[in-house]
Amino acid sequence: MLKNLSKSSFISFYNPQRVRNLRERIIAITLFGCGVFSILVTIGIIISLFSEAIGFFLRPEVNLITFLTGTNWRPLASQVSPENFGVRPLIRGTLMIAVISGSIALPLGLGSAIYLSEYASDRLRSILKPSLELLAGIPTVVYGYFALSFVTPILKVVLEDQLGIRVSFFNAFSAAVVVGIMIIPIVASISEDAMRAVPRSLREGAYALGATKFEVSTKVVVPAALSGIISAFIIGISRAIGETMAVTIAAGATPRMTLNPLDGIQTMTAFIVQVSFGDAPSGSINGQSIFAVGATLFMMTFVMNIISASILKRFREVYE
Amino acid sequence: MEAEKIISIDTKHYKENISRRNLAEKIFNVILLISVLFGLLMLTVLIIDIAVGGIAWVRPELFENYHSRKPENAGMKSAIAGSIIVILLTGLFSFPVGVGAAIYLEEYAPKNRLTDFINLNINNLAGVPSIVYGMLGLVVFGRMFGLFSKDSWFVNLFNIPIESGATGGWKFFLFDIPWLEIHLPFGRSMVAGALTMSLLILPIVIIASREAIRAVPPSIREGGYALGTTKWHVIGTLVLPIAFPGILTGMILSLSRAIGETAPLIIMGAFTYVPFLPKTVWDQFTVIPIQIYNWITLPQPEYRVHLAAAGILVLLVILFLMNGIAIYLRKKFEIKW
Amino acid sequence: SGSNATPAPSQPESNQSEPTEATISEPASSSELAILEGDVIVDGSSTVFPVTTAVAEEFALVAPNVRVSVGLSGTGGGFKVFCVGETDISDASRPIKDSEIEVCQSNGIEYVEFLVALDGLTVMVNPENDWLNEISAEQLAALLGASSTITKWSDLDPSYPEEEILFFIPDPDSGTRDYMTEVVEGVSGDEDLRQDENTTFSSDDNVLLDGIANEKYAFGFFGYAYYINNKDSVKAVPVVNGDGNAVLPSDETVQNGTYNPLSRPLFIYVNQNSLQTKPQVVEFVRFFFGPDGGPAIMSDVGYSMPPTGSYEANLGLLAGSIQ
Amino acid sequence: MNLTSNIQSYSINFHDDATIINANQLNIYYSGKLTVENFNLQVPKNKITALIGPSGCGKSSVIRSFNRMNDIIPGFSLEGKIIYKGKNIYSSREDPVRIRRQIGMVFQKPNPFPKSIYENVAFGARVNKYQGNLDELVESSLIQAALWDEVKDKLKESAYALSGGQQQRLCIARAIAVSPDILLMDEPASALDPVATLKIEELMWELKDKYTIVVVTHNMQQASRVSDYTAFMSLDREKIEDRIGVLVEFDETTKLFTNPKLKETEDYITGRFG
Amino acid sequence: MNLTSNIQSYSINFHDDATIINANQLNIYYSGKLTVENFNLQVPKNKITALIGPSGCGKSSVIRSFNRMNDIIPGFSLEGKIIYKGKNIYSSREDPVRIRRQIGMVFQKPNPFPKSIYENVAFGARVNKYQGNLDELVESSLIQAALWDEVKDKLKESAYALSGGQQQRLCIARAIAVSPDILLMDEPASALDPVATLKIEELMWELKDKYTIVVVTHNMQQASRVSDYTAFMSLDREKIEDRIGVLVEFDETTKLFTNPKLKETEDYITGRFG
Ligand SMILES: Nc1ncnc2c1ncn2[C@@H]1O[C@H](COP(=O)(O)OP(=O)(O)OP(=O)(O)O)[C@@H](O)[C@H]1O
Ligand SMILES: Nc1ncnc2c1ncn2[C@@H]1O[C@H](COP(=O)(O)OP(=O)(O)OP(=O)(O)O)[C@@H](O)[C@H]1O
Ligand SMILES: [Mg+2]
Ligand SMILES: [Mg+2]
Repeated sequence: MLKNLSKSSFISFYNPQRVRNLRERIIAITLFGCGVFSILVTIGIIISLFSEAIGFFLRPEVNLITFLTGTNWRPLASQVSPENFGVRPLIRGTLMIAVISGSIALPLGLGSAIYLSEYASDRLRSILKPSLELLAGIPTVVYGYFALSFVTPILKVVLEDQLGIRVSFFNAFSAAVVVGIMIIPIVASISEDAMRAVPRSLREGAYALGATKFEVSTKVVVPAALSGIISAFIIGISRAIGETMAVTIAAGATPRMTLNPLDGIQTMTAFIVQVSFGDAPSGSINGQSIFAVGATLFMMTFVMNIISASILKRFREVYE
Repeated sequence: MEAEKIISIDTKHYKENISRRNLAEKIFNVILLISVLFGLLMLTVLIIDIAVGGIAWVRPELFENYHSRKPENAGMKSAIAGSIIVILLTGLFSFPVGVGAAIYLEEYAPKNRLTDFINLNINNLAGVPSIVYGMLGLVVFGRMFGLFSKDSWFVNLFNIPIESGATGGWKFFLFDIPWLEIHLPFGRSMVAGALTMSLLILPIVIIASREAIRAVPPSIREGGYALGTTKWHVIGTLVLPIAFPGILTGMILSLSRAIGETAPLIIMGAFTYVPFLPKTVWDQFTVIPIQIYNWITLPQPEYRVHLAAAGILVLLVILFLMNGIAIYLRKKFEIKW
Repeated sequence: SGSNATPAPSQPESNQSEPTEATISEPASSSELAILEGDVIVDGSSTVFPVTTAVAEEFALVAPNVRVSVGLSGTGGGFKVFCVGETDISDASRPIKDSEIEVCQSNGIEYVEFLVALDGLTVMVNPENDWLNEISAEQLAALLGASSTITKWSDLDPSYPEEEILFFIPDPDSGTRDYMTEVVEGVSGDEDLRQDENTTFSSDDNVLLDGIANEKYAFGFFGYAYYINNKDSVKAVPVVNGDGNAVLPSDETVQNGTYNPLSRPLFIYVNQNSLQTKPQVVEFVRFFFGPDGGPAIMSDVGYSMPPTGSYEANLGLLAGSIQ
Repeated sequence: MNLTSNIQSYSINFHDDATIINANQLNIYYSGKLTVENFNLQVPKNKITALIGPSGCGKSSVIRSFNRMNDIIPGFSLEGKIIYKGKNIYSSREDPVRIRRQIGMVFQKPNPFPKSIYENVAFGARVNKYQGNLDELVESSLIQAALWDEVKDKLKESAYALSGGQQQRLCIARAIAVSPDILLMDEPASALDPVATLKIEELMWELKDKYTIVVVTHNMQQASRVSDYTAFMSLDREKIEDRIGVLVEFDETTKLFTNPKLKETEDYITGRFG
Repeated sequence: MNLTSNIQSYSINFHDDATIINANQLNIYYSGKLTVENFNLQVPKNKITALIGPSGCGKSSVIRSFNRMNDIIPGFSLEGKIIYKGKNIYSSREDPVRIRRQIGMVFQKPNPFPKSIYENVAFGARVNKYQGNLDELVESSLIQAALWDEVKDKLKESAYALSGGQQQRLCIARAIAVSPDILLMDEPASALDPVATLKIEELMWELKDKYTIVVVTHNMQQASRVSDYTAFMSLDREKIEDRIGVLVEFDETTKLFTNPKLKETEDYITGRFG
């Protein structure tokens, strides 16, 4: 019954080795091009931001020192002078959003991550995690709208009407709350990945010594996943720093050196959007100022990304 | 002699405190549950808040009409069309490069400095704020560094046939065939918007595709090689077909991020009243989130409260659908190795 | 009649402009309109934006194949693209500035200016504000000028509450603000409006509206259109006009000029070259000033028609510039 | 009782030594699927009992039931009793956390925590609120695990800096530190090289004075070298498709290896299958 | 030659059978680290040669060198020659893709492609542009792999619907379908249950008429049951810390198991270490 497997049927099949190798080679080079493309994107970002930003700093009306140290941001004022170009109010506004949203999202995100990774059953987790991730997928315009139509009115009722604390209609806090809600899933998701990457054998080792689930989670899993968790925190914060529409809509448009989160502020991103409605063409000081701010923003997130990447890399090495 | 040094370990030293530890356990559990529920609660509140304002305004006019000065007539036909076309173009642009880069990094890249740098770079790009991509898009695609203005050295050098016009840019025709027309610079066209969005989602596409490719066990590749198969054949006939559902899932999720993005397109000038459907990809456009933002900024409460909410509902439904499809694909093609 | 701040429409600076198509000067019939095709690209002021879009909406009913897109870049932003020939029409809430004229000239762009509407700049406070019941130009200048030292209501009048004023002022790119600047400059010589920590700028009039509607001690101004749609949430302050009467903005007081000095003209600028080469632009502008255009939509969008006869003059101007 | 032809059942306490764990008619299920059926075993005190058998027959499942480690596996369930110190450890009044302190476990792959050597040994003492001198405890545990001399100068270094064999001994030290009665070891040497394996085997011999040891091993040579008693598990031949693990034979190691009662045992230990 | 005390070197062609693969002074490196040193082996044609030895001694490394499967591992490098059909397969003129078609491989874990049974078997033929009748090829390969009767009615079903043992036989069928000369098998049965293992062993016996088989196994019983020749590898005792794999002894299986020449071989096969 055995049919003969003729080896000769196989002899003729090959395209000549050279042709094949050439094809393999072309494919490899094309793919290499795709891989390197991302570097081009980064170069593109740097050129497009910095070429305009350098033009900005070369202007006689501004200088880098007062830009970085000045506390007044009035780029739209008709008299253009260095003391009107201090970016610190924008940075402070941005950081205020980042700090408040971070202090909401980090504990809640970490708590959610621990719950999902250590406590929830597989089925519950498979429902909870995507639902939570929906939060991250909702357009940020919606969050801005939500801040204005929901969070701020609540703040007004609770703080202003009940406690007599003045709450600006546009305020950093409302915007930060919704940004915080938005980044919970980012923090939760990355932390949870880090915690699930902790080998089960470590958990078993701890259980076998008579540890409770709480002790296993907090004393073994979280420390073991710590660098991943820190990196999740940094990514979440850097997301908050780059967030645009929610803060444009809800945080106000006043570049103000304040520490009161119930005041209106302006973030770097919101400033960029504000000027963009002026469609400032290349060359004008307004147009260039957004690139200077954009470059500052890029540098801030860039540094944070580098830090989180290096932490994450070290973390991965532990278990590989 | 070692044995003498042994100090007896005595069970009596252990005050296990089981009941107190179990209490801590319970409290901790509740705290964790609260933190998960907080997020979900917010999601629910948000959706209810929006649904209450908008559900009655999700009606045929919303899809059939363009924006109107009369709220009862207003719709977002052009924004829906704009979103769909921009998303399709974005997929078209980012898919080949993203998957190509993922294949390169997973299957070809040697372990060296360049590869490390590319990896770092991609992670980094994933964290760049979207508005920065908008600025990149404005300069690179929208204006093209001003290279194509009438008398730029570039235009003179290459003798580019530029036809001045009031279209937000210049165009030249390749071989006189209209569908090959390219407008330089890309200005406020859908092409410019989609290219910008492509760059924005590229790192996510790469990361997701890499995960899908990595999920194909090495044993499958070995099985392929052992039968006398070339590298590209192994990748093309074994790895990619298996990874494809995963890649597609990542692609859809990336696009669902792009469909909600507003800021980069605002920077590029897509905040425009567009009462017509685009004819070509070089037309001006607007997208759903910008239309929503536009309505939020109008004076009449019908726009601000109701139409904006209705628009948000439509956007959310699209998002849920895309997420749903992604989850479905993941489930359907999941392989138990 | 008309406020003194309204400049006469400038004459088109057409030196050559030879008609390229003979048919273009004749109004198109409805059947011709129905088959007319092409793009009309508009950009510019957010204040004029509602007028242009509303006209475009009506125009689409008679010329369904003409594609009118209207951008929103602010008056200044609009001129920046207009003066390099990227747009056919620029919406403006103030006349073109000399610096902008220069740019246009250097790029060989010629244009025609049309007065399309009047806007009553409305001074506004929170509905709970029961102390400010009228305001004079001098008070405006004192409050809003760049050199203003006023931070509390009591600084303006000791009988007012001793609370910080929160200012809500349109963005520098907007004509609304430029117009107020002119008024202030006329009184106190300040060349700019105040800019400090208590001042919120926005190109989004809703931000201003929301701010004033929600802050008891707010003060601000913006276009009549936003006020008329939100009469319940903010309180308009009557302005003492040149005759010494405190007048509230309304369709009537704006159009007949009694609401001064804060009623201002809104314009569109049309590229001369577009008028020569694009029949759809001509037809759109013609429609703008016809009975189904501006007059039909003006009250919907909350502006006032310019003084009687302006639209007829515009049509004449149009006919002149396409000869 | 549903015994099948190739499996023999044994009366309780057939051997002379005192029993410390008495597994009584265990049925083990994963997600409702029967995996080990009718398992009975009396683990003799202060002896080393080896559990051998082909892959997948349920050795790990059984040994992990002895200290309720399987509780953390979703879908696991168990019928029957495991009597330890006169009490059924599966009764609802028993707390698995306490049982696991008393019945320690060492795993196939060394799994030190990513902490210092010292902290690894001290971990169980800390969570269980050890009142004595921690340094002494760590030292004494490491001495017992025959690791002290190798690590005494680098207690603060990461446990990951140790070799695989050292890590495994560290895990044993860690388990000893909470002063358990019993040590369960699931293939403790199968990830180690021959030299490290020998060290672990020697260590087991030394530990059995103070602890009862139950060890799972794939390696029959190891079982015969190291254990006093051997339990041989296999799949139920009658229902081979269901892959149900059963205890085939339990006896003193020397007897089981030289003179097995059942043909199946003989086949396995002589390598005729498996 | 740098031979150490516990390793004996063998002259080429010490056995009577025709040699099909001749590995000559192989040194294998991973990322520059020497892993297998001075390995010499003549694989006899149409016989089954078993490769045994403790974990990590380099069995997989060696067998994977025989068809250049290691080429795809980054950091792998090799010194020495492997002569097959009179040519060194590592010479730059040889195409690894063709060599792998001629020298097939079966892996430890069954690795069918997530395709239908039919497509699994047909895969190699398709990519190699087989000119004959594909249906016949699939049928004949499955028959040789002793799987045809079990799957002939469900050729279009997913290969994953098969049991582990069936999957492994499918992988053998898949390897046979490209008509190789040699089949390399790296622990082909170690992930399978005893029954499936027996089937694979029987299959190997049947296949050796047509193919030369080299099989790595952990299981000495399996080696003694199934192979004609056995090569025993171990770690170089002199440099134990470096963990360098070496060939210790190579002989006819019966001889090696009954009468090993070296003490180390004897220790290993009697279970005294490993
Ligand atoms: N967590 C689990 N969920 C479902 N089934 C499981 C689980 N753990 C083990 N099993 C199944 O139970 C059976 C017995 O597994 P177990 O690990 O106890 O065997 P073993 O004898 O220890 O095998 P090995 O020698 O390979 O370690 C196997 O069929 C296995 O697939
Ligand atoms: N891809 C690789 N990169 C680096 N080192 C490797 C690689 N593969 C194997 N090694 C090392 O080479 C040595 C020999 O490994 P190999 O897998 O060949 O041994 P083996 O005898 O097959 O072991 P086992 O019986 O466990 O399969 C080991 O020390 C291993 O760590
Ligand atoms: Mg096991
Ligand atoms: Mg191996």
